[in-house]
Amino acid sequence: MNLPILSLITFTPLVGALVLAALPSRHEELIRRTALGFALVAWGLSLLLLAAFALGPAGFQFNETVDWIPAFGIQYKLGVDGLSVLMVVLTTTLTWISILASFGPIKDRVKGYMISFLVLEVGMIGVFIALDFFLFYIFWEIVLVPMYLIIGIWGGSNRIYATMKFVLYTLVGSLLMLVAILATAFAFQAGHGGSWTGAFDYTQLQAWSAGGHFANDLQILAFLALFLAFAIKVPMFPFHTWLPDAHTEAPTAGSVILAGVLLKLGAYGLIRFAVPLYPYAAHTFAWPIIVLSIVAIVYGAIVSIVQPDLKRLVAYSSVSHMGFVTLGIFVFSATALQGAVLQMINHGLITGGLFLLVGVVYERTHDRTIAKMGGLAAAMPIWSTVFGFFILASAGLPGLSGFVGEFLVFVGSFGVAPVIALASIIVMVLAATYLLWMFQRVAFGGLSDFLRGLGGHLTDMSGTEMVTLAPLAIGIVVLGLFPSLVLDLLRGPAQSFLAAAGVAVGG
Amino acid sequence: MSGSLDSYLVLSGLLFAIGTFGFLARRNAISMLMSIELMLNAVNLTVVAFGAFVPALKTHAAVIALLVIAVAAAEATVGLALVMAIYRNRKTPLVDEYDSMSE
Amino acid sequence: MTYLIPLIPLLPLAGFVVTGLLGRQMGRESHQIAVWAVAASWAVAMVVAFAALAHGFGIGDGAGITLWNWIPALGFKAEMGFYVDALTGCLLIVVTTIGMLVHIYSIGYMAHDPGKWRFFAYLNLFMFSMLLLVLADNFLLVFAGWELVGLCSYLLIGFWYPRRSAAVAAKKAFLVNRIGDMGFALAIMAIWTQLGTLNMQAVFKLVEGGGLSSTWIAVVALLLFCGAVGKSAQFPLHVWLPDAMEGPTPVSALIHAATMVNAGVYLVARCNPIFGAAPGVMVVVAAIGIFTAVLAASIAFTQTDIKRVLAYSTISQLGYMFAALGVGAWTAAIFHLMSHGFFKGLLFLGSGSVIHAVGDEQDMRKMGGLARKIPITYVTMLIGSVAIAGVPPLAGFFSKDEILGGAFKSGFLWVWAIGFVVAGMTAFYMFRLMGMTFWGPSHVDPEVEQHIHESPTTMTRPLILLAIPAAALGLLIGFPPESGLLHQWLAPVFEATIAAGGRTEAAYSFFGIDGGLAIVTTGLVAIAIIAAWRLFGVDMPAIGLHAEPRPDQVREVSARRGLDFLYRGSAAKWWFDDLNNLLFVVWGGRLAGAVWWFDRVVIDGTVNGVGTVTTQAGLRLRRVQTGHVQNYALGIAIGLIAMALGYFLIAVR
Amino acid sequence: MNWSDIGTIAPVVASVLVAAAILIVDLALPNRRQAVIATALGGLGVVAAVILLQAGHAGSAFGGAYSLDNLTVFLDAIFVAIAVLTILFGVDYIEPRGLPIAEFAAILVFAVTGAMLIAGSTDLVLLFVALELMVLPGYVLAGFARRDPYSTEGAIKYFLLGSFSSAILLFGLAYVWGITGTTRVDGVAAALAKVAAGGSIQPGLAMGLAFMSAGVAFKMAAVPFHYWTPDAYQGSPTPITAYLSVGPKVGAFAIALRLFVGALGPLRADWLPVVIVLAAVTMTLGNLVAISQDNVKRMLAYSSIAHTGYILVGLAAYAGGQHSGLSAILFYGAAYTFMNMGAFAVVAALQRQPGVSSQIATFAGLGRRDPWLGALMAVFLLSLTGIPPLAGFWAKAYVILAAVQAGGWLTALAVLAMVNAAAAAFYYLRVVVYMYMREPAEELRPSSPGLLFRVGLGVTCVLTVVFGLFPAIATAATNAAGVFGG
Repeated sequence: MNLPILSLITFTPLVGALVLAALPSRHEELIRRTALGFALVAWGLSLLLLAAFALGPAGFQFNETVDWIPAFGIQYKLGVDGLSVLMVVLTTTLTWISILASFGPIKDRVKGYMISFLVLEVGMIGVFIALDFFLFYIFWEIVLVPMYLIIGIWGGSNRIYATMKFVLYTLVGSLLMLVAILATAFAFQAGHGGSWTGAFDYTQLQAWSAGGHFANDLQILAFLALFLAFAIKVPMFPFHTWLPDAHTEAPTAGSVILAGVLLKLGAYGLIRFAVPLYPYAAHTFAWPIIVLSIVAIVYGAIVSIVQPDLKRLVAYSSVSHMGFVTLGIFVFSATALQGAVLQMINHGLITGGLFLLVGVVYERTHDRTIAKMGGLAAAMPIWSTVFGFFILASAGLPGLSGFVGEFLVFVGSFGVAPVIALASIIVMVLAATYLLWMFQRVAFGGLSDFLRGLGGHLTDMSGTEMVTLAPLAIGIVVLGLFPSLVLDLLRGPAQSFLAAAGVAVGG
Repeated sequence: MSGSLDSYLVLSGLLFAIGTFGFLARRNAISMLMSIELMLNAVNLTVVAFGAFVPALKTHAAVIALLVIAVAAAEATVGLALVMAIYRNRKTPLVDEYDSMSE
Repeated sequence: MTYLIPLIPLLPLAGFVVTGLLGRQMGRESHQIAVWAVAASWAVAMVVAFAALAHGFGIGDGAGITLWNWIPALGFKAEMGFYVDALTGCLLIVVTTIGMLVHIYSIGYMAHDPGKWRFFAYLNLFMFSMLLLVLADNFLLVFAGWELVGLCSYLLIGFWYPRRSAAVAAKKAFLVNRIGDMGFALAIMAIWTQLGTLNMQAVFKLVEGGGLSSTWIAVVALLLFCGAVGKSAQFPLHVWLPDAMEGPTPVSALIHAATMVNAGVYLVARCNPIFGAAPGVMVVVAAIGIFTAVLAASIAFTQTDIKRVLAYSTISQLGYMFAALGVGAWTAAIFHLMSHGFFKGLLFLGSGSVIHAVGDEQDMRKMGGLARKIPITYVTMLIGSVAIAGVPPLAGFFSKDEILGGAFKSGFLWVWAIGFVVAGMTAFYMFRLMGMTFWGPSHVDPEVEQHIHESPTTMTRPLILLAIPAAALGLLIGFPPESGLLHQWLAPVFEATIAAGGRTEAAYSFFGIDGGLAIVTTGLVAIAIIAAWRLFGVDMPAIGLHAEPRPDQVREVSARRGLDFLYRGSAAKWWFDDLNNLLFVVWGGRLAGAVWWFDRVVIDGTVNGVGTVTTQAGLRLRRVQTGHVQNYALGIAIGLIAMALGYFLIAVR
Repeated sequence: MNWSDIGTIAPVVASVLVAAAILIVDLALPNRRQAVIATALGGLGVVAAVILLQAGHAGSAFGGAYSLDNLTVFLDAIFVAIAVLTILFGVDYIEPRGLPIAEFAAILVFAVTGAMLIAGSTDLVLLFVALELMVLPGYVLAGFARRDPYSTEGAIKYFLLGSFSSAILLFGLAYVWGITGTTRVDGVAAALAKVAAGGSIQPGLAMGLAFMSAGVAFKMAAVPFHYWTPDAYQGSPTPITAYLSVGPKVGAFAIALRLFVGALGPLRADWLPVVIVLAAVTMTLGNLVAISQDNVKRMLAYSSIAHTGYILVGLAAYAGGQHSGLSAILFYGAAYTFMNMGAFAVVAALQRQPGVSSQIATFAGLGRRDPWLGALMAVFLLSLTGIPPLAGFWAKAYVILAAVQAGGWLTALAVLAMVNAAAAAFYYLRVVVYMYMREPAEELRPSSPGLLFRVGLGVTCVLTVVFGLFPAIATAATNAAGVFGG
């Protein structure tokens, strides 16, 4: 199969963005549909990729390599393993859902919005499939700008503060990561008699690292820089405070993508680069990171309890849920890693859905204050049912996907050290507390005065809104019952992750 | 000491320092311009002194000094023109009153 | 035969899906599919249970079926599989029978509720979850069912969600259950990491084969028991069950009396090889159980809400069962589980009928003299009360007797002693309930009084059908004591554990210790019943019993020195709710608030502080740019000097 | 002097002729601005052609005082590009304000001639003269709007401080000449190699080095010699600011390359600490102060100081032993030229109507009012921030790579540079915030710049993007140009 399907997936949205740029901005409906069309094409291509992906062999598939800057051995190199494929599909799915979900809410500067979204998609997909360290970094940074605009232009009242915080925070991390990337490549080059060939090539770097060729102090420094960048993106406690602000101010679809994909970039970076390239450092810092993860899990949940704003609550819950991901990565257990990746996908589906649902209410009430809500179960029964479903999924109800991911992380960590599971399992109660209490205040009881004042505006979910949520809900159920769909894809990546991480243990 | 290269260098150094001091202390743009001229002349003295005491530099020194004089003249021309221009706008040659842009 | 097993849970699941999607459109007939689905499930379950109890028909001592590999992770495996043996069979009977009857009962009970379709959908979901729990062949799947029944409980307690108390109670139930579930979850992790399998039969074999160190056995047993404590509302996690009475009464009957709350008992009984190998934990189980029994019974003394009395009674009876498990009387526990399921289901449904009759009034102080107005309800509830009180030869007598006898004979004299007292207390509060509700003068609102009528047949028939096992189950499967049908059925399940325990019990001797204990207990029960009659009245003309209630004497007794404290404590439910409120709502809320403050002020404050410091530094530094050329020149001169100094330093290096 | 010498210095000669031609055309055809502009652009086209013809050739003139090598060609090309762009951007601004376009163009070309002369200078005296030829027209340009008090004020400050620093530089040059006994760059290097081998630097040489360093630092606007920059940039007519921000800066780095790398190369271990400190202080102060600016021109002035700091990292990397630092400097210079001129050009476009200020509020709502202009500005600002895949990103990446390769303190410097870059994002993006996320206080008409202006903007934008997507295009040239001297 010589079709450069990865490039196709990556740049289909870019073509879409260019087409949109050429359309006159007054044809808003046309712009919306065109954007959705391109996003759907990218989605379809990614499903094709998923279908064509061969489960058996380890390593990367659909590789594409073109020399880009030969002087430094920088390549345009793409390739996917099971992990990447899953992330790409998650990205393309959430993108079209987000675009569709923006049809109603976004009425101003539609063209710019849709272009931003498509460019964002390019960056996100690129991060997941880049096999050149430098290319990865470039896609990583590309993601930043459209999200900056999406929050800053189409966001809420405090959007500028939020978007600046988001960008600056992320930039601090990513620029230091650049230094680390260059230092790593240079170490490789120095070890290869000054030849830059392969100095940014992931597979070669990884092989070099596996040979134990990266000096320990380089590993420590580079790992710290990468970790900072990724930890900010995940976000890990205590680098998380940009997230509630960004989520609160972002438009609904922005929040969906932010939670659904952007946070995954950090986790992906940890799995793909930080640990396999610097196993010694990863092991050195494993315990502090595990502790931070546990803190994030519990802390995020506790803070969620008292949030007055729906979106802020979901944002803090993300901190808690993503704690499982980092935990699952750094206990170095195949079970936990698979759980962590599953949790990444679950979090994308569940939190994405929750943000969409909050958006549905916000569309009608222009408010997200929990205290002003109440009695929506009677006023918007379908919405409440769906909301309840996602809340239960978020609370980790067995049979839904969230449970499997969290449980695998728990089991994996328990196998490493029971104390980890012991310290973090309290989240089972805390998560149920903040979620159910929120649900009670929003959906149960009599219709609040504020909502009553809105009168007929409080209509139940529209067909479009249901269409945006349906794939997520289906995904949650299917992955809850048949997690093997994901787990089988992750066998190879998990094994190579452990093999890469294991080197330092032995040597 | 006298008659040595070092004494000339010290002299030119002093001259340069005086020029610098003048540049720092004077408020009048013209005076500052003159201070710069003094500094350039100090350089010229240095150059000539080197030329006088180091045989290998003899021919070079004269050329350099000439060039410096030429540059100084050009500088003075441009400088005076600018002083004229701003004097028209501000009606004062005192540079500490040219502070509409700061921070 | 095993192919039938998946049908049992799947039929209600299908019912749930169909009713959930289409119920709204089905209007008045929205119960049809749900009820038929459960009825079909019941029919299949009966076949399977029969096969299991007969130890034949392709099931033998236990057989399973695996549907698919649920979680095939690297280093972890859990399958979607079912397993049926005699123990499962017993529970299948209880769950599907009562479940079906409650479904039928609800047709009438919920007839006029606009959310009827929702109700039936939830009920079906519950049936699925409960059956999943019972049938699951591995711990993770049990846990899944475990959580799902909790969810259904949540949904059904909060069924009338516009009522705030219902919403709060629902949430409370879910959260308190989750506390226990943490233990369960940890137990599963421990089992997996120690044994590498979650299949229960495999685990038991490994444990019996010594595959698990005694420390880990104790840890696992204790953690499993945590889960059981939550689900079965044992001290200290008992607080959710009384509040759960906010749900519609059929829910209370089905979930919070007959089935779900028994899950903890089932779990411990199922894990008898593990618990049996952890004698220390067994003592804990017995202690928690019997303490809960007396605690809940003492609270039931003073409650005025008819459903709450029954709720505390349920807690108390569950305590009995745990005491039975703790002393190693496994079969007795299951026996009591079954008999209790039937008579408590009956009592709840009966109370529902009462509440229905008096216009949704639950306060017993506003009832009285209903015996003649709702005779069927009255008679069936009387049977239930007699049964639970432990009057021979009804079901409760046999099962309770086996528990007390087991405790006594296995040397747990203290368990027996407390259990003995609780038997008396149970009889007393049940007849207090009967007296306040059915006998004596009417305190019903006169306006409501005119409309009191017996419930429709869909409601009364289940009452009658439940009254039969409540009365006869003991004789049917529990007689002769300790060697009845039930013992024969369950023998393969528990025999290995009992044998491993090394305790050989003397055979049942009617004319020996066992008979003596039974007579003593029955005597106490009789005294308690008579005391209740004298205080709260009785009116059974058929057997010539009549006594007027004497509220003044009740008041006098409760105000007596020494008793007043007990009375207040009982009425205040021993202040558990207040303590929990203080600990978790008030202090927990404050803690969460403090953490959030920390997040905003310290963590985010640091982040913003970096920004502020940077900006402030810029604002200070920009003042250097004064606009005056002299200052600039001075700056350059200073820079020059600094640079010269730097070079000199380098030069002399 | 002979004909081959003339051939070697042909670009300089050509551009002097262009300047003269502009003046002659203006005299001959008064009030025919098209003719002037055509002459200027055509002439510069010829110059560019001459430069390109020289590409790949090497040689020297005037007995070694002037060298033609890859570096010369590369820098000459940049300088011509700067001149062309300045004229393209200048017309729309100069014309409405009634300023003489021919003089503007002629002075500019003279200045650029000086810069080009610097590029090829391998003699200390020639270097100084060339520098003066570059900066003197610069002073005039800064005060070009002679009725504008800001312009003249900025010019006089620039002039006074510039002359002061020239004198300092010259003093340093004199000492170095006196001690090494030669003005030829290679000769100085040879003499200093002995000093370096000997191990100690005599005080006179140290003083010479200090004065030279200070002089060059002033020209490149390194802290603490940067004071002239904000005032001169803010006061000057905006297209001229655009020129000032890149022309003299690249020129100053050309001096640094010829002087510090060519002549003082043997002593690089000695001046390395100075450059490190200078770079660190420069980028930090530039960024910190830029954060609090409300005037975009002034903000860009401070940002240019910060960029000086980043470029100095490349120089430090060279001194730290990494030759790639030099090509990094050159790439940075090229990238910076286009993105920074582009940014100033957008400011100039907004100020096409006299009276429009360069306050940041002017940018409010630009994204809606003038989508293309806004988008272009966003591209330039993002490039200045260092967001891939734009030219500014690679500029930083190369510099950082060189520093990381050098290791030691330079790694710390690289980290500091990146922290600075993150902080810099704040003020660059602040402009984006105004353009896209705030509504304007008063409704301004869209500025519709002329054709030349648009061409200029297009070129800068395309180059910013193309250098970003395919940096290899430029790296070939910078790598070649980075190999010279010692």
